[in-house]
Amino acid sequence: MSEPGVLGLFADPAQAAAAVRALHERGHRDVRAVMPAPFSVVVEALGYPRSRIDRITLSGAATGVAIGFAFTIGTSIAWPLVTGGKPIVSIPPFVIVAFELSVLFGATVNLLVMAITAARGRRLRAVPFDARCSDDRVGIYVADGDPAGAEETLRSFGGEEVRRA
Amino acid sequence: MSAPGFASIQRRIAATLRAPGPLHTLLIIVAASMAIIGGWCEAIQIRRGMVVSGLNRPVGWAVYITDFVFWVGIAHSGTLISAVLFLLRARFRTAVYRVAEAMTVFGVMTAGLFPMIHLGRPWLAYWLFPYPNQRQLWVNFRSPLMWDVFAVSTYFIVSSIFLVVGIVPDAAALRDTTTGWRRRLYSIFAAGWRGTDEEWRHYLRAYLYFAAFATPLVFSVHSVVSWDFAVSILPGWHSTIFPPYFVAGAIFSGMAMVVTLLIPLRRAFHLQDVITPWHIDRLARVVLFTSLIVSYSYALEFILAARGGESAERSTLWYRAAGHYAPLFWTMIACNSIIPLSLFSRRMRGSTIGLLVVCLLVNVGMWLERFVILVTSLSHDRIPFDWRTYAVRPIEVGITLGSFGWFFFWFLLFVRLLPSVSIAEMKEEAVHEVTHV
Amino acid sequence: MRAAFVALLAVAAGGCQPSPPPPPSQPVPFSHKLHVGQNLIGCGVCHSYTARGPVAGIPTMARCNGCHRFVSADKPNVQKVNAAFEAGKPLEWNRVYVLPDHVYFTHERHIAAGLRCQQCHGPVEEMDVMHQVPPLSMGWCVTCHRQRGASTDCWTCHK
Amino acid sequence: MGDEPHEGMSRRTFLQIAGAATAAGCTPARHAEKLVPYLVPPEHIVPGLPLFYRTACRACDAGCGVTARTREGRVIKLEGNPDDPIGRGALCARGQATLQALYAPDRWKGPMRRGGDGKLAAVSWDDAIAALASTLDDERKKGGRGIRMITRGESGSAGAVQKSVLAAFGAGPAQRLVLDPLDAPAIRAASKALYGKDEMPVFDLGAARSVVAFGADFAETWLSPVEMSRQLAAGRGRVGDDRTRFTWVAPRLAMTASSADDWLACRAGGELAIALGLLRWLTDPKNGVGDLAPEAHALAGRLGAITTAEVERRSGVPWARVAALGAELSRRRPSVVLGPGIASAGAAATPLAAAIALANHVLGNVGRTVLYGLDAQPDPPSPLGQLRSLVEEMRAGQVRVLLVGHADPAATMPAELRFGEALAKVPMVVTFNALPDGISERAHLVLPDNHSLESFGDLAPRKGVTLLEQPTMTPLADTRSASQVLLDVAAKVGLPEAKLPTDYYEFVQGRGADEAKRIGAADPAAAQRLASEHGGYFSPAAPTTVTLSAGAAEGFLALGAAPSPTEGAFDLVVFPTALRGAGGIDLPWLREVPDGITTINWTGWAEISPATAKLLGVASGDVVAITTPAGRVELPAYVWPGVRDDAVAVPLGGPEAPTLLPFTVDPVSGGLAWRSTSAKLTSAGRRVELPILGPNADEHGREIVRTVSRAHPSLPHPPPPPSMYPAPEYPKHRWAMAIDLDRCTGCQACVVACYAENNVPVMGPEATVRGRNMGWLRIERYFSVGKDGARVDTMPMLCQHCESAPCEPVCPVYATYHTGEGLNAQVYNRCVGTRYCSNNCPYKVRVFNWRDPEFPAPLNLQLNPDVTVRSKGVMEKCTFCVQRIRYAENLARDEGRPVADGEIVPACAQTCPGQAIVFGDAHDPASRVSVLARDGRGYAVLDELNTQPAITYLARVRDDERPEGGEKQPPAPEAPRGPKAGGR
Repeated sequence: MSEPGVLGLFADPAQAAAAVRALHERGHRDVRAVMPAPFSVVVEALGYPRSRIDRITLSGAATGVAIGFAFTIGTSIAWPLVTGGKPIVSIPPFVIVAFELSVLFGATVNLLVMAITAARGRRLRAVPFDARCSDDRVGIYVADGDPAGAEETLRSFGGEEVRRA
Repeated sequence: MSAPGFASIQRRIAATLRAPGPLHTLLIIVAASMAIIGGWCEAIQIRRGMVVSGLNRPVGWAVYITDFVFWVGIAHSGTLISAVLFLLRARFRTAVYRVAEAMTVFGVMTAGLFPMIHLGRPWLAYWLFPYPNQRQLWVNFRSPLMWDVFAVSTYFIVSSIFLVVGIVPDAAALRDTTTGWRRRLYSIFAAGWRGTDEEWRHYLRAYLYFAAFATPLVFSVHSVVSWDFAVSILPGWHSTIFPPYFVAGAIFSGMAMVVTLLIPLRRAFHLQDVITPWHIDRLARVVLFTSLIVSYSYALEFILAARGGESAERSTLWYRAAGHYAPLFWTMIACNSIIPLSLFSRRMRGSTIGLLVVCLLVNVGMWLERFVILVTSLSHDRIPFDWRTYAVRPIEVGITLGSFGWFFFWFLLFVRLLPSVSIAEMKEEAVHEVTHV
Repeated sequence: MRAAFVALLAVAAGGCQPSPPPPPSQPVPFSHKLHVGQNLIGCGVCHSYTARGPVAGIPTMARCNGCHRFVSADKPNVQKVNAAFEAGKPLEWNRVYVLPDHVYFTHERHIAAGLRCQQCHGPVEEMDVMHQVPPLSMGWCVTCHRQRGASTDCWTCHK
Repeated sequence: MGDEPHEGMSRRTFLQIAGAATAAGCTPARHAEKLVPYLVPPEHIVPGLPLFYRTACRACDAGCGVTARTREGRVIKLEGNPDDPIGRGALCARGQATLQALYAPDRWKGPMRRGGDGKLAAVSWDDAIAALASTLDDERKKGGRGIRMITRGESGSAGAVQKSVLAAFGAGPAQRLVLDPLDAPAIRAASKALYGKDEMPVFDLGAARSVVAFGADFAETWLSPVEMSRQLAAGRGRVGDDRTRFTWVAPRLAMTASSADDWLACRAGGELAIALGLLRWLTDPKNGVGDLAPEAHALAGRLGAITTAEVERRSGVPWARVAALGAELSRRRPSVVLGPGIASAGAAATPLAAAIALANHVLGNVGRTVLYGLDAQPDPPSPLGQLRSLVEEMRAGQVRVLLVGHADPAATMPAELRFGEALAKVPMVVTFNALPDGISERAHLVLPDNHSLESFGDLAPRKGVTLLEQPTMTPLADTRSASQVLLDVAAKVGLPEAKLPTDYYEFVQGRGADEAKRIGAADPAAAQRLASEHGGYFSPAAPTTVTLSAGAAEGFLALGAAPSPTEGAFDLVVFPTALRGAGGIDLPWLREVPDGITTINWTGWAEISPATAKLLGVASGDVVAITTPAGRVELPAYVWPGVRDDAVAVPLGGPEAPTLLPFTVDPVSGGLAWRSTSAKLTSAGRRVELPILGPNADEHGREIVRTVSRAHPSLPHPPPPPSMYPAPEYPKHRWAMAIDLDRCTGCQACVVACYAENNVPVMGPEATVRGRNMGWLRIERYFSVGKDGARVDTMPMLCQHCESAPCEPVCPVYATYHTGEGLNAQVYNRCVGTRYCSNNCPYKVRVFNWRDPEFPAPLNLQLNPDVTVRSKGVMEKCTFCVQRIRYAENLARDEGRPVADGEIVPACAQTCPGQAIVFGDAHDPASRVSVLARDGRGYAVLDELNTQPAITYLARVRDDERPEGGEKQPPAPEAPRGPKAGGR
């Protein structure tokens, strides 16, 4: 953090959203929020694009399918034992295993990707800590532009305890 | 807007964590003791062999597999409520999904014990997992039990992830308002969560995908469990309707269990205005709906047997309804098909005590359902010479009660340590109501 | 595909191959090196059932005595053996190669297949103290069966 | 035999949890195992390979040869001797189980003497022999009249030694009592009266086209069960009109009668009326039966006095059925009429036996199916009147020394005799019995005899057959041959004038040499060597012709006084069974393997009909009290339609039947009147859990046992359904089995063979109550009630080795799979015990180890080292005796040839007296099993499931066609057929 930004706390997410919109109008590009719940009004006001981590997640699921088939087919061939007169490579039951593995891999990859991207976001777009922001306040942090103007705008939308941090 | 809707939510929910009370402690001790007694019974069974059970030939599975299916069933509503209803945007989910998810995880944890308990050589249970070994042996992926291994362990992992991910923001909130060991505990669960917009952006997307994965998983798991029976050639098991029938039954029993847990919980923790009568009413409606599906399945089973033309199947179904286990069968019908009909009455749905009684009976009925399907089919197979009945022995009762102790131990510990209602989602819900209603 | 998977398995399981246990102590320090390596006595001379039956057979006390009545009869350890024979009390050797009870191994089939004793028992002619050389694990058996195209049916060895 | 039978290694002990620990870790668990070398290598023994000895079976007096399989100096299994003309390689359940008497944990370990404190204490053989010698010598000096001996029949050297030693001490032949509880002396008495020959005829059922048995349980205990089962089965192998028709006449349907085509359920004691009625119908000129013996005409006059009404009244069977039987016998020649069996032998057993013999005579069966002159009769059982007088003498103190050799009157004879009490009055009781029993309880000297498998000896069961008893192993304990002990006693006393041999072995060898000379061997020494290899001297012996003594028949042609009916009482029917025999012996296999009809094991029972059960208000498992003038017992009821409404049936082999029976003797033959009393029956008001293998005997129309009619012995064979799967490949063999249900008598010999071969553990009654019997092979039986009463269908049920086995794909760990030779394999050490395979097995032939098995020492020495002993938590099942398959394959491979058809014989098939089970390679279209699989009667059980079993069952043939009887003109008799050789 090269220079301090401005943090304002809001009790009402709607007011926080309004403040964000106003800040955007005033030319602040780097407006960040910290909040106890993903209030949709605030999220909409921030206007960030949708997360694309699902692509990695889905490729994880696809890997699960591939591993599922490779594993079941491979181990069946490695020591071929006939059971119930069925073929050594019995695809229908292997589909079940492949499906379960796709879910398992998908969910695990999803978790990992989420953990990595969230940690990355936390670091790259850090917001000064205020314990109330996980309780009942929405924090709006302006990291660029004119701090004084930002303070002014935050206060005008009902921001409490606007301060430089 | 002077008083935002979400300001008091955290304190109210956090209050549940700070009021253990002697009754709660006592319940935990009782549950732990039951679990220990169950473990002791299992130790006896391992030492002496399955001779201590009531199992025989032909009845190779009975109480343990009944317990397994029962607990897997219980585990079903959790993911259903949290994932399916999340995808369907059903609003009544918010207040109840955390309890349901916890129930899922602990239900699977309980269910997962039984495939090991029922083994003749449980010390070799790890052979059921495919791992590279010096014997160069693998497992048989054609066996439904192997599908079970994959389905149940996947289900356990995914539903645990789902539960823990949901707890992350709540833990962060609690971390910032507590001190001492609780703070350390919540710090672990919060995993560094700060609540920044960037975190929420990925979190929301990921959560959607968890839900998207969990939904087919829910249906697959109980379908796989039903295939344990359906792919066999035993009359009474070998039936194509089993997967939907079992999934419906699982949701039914799971919902009943959710209500069974929520009603005392909301009273004990004074959450009546968080988990409102409206929430309860919605749950009751789901119970009623799934009861109707299950009743339809019962009828269908008999109709298919009667019109299907296989005499052994007819004979088994007739035995189920009129044979040695007929009292259990009719108790099951009463609990699962007849008594839930009372939920058509709005007054019944409104009465917490009435609803609790109905749901408790549904739990009993659903346990009996699995028992009846298992035991009547096995004891009345194709070779009449080998027909033989089964009777429960004390060790099996001990292990079954132990499983309840195990489940409730974890559950009671959970409600004492972690928020049993989602704080973040309740906050969001509150704001949502304020801005849109 | 199959070969690749089998190879993968072998690698994966390689780290888990049991190591042979240390040799047990014996009532008499019998040296295979002396008997086989230096005096060039063939294995089947003493282990007389090797080519005939499942069990190779431990030399009878009479067999020991047969030679040692004349050979090295003055050495204390040999005297111990001769005394045991005369007293009618056979020596109790400690078993070096132990297979679990559920494994049905037959020497006869392996000898008939042209295996040399050393392929499983190691360089016996160099051993003063007999010790187990191969891991005697199932994977070890199966690997050789695969390499030589012998049966890998479970009931070949377990029944 | 080597001095050091301990080989010490390669003995498979239990698969312990240690085995599991082995698998758990990477390093196999080390248990300190010792290798103990032989001192001197025993001849012939190659460790790990079996060695076979031939000897004789002593379970009954039939005289079957035995092949004993030994491993490392231990007998592990008994099988029949294929060279022996009586057993022809088969052995019954009791014969096989005698192995467990050898390894009985409670066998006497050495001689014992009762001390001053009244307790038996171990004593040296020298002292024991000296004690007996001095006592006997005292008696000899008094003239020897105080000496008595009770023994089983000893037709060979042992009997000769006993007789000469007793004689040397002054005891005459009358002082030696030969006791055979299941003897049929009435037949001998009738032969004597009619033909002047005091002998037991030999029957050839194989040559007969009709068999009629008056309570003669020839597939269980009667005379020579193995031989007669085989002969009946030979007739069942013929198709169409040549198939033997079997009619059973008795108040109760015995297991033997499960093979019968027709049951004349006569009143207990009414058999005589039926036999005479039959004779009357046959000889009645009105019926125009052709080709009768010349004496028939003379008999007809006397038989006219027997009215049809009287026959009906006495027997409770409609005359039309008697007449129909007569018509059948007149048409189907030759036939054989058998009887009376134990269950039908009453005080009038001899008249019944005579009527039966006369029926055979007039039908021309004598010389064709009924053969005289073959009874070797060296040591026939004594009339039981002698036993009564012996007891009286004992009570009067006249018996001062009583020697008992392999007999226990206290356990096998009616309790009313109070033998035990009388025994207490004898100052010196000496027993040679091997196990503690009612005799040893009061014995002063216990001189345990070697088991037959540990001793030399010989037997002469019939002319032309001399069996050798040869030791198959060194004695387990400090026991001695009783014959040698007797000789030692005589030598101790020193009786040179008696010219007794000193060494029993040499005596037996000497007799063998005589036998070799007698049969005219060119080289007697070589013949003797050959005989010891073959297990005996087998030379053809021709039956002699007999003539009916004039007028002898007349005395037997009357019905006698009608029994006075007892109000509210039931006829007591006492019957022997294939497993329980006469009692007095308690071997685990015989207790564990269930009875063929009731499937009850371990306990006794009382059979009553459904009507009786209704009357008493009881069901199977409810205890009923049975009271006769002799005593009262309480037994659990078994309700089934195979017993008449006016009878209650109690099996022998426990204390119950001897308690209920009065000591009544047939005055002519001196045999025990088993059928002599009626009983009061009440409900005891309590219930026990019956150890019963198959509680349900109703097939519920599922056609598990299929039947075809005699006229159309073929089943429909629909084309096989299309398969989704590729046809399986069997590169070398595909092992398969065929089981002919028409040949199966339900005798359980196969089940015992399976127990012995495969180390199947004995679990006790509790396990059966709970449905945990461990048998790999079971005999299923189903009852049905037709218009002529109950029918029983039996079926051996074992793993079907299905090609599309439902058990295989459900196992998560591949513990069960299909081998390349078509076998359904079970790998015990891989099994984790999910029991899913058993649940999914439609035949329910898999058994689970509910607990660790127990083989109390030294019974563990019997364990087959080629088969793993399974531990708790493991599923197991029939393997088609894979160890035998591997053995034969290995042998063939060593010899560089293919396995021959019939070379591999699983234990069940090997021992089946009826040869109902055939095993072989289904790949070879010429193999016996392939031929049978193509038979029109062939079917697969539950074929609607398309499991494609490797076992083909051949349907039972129902012969319901009964010729019209009555007094009408029967059809002209068919041309009589010559006797046919038994076997196939």
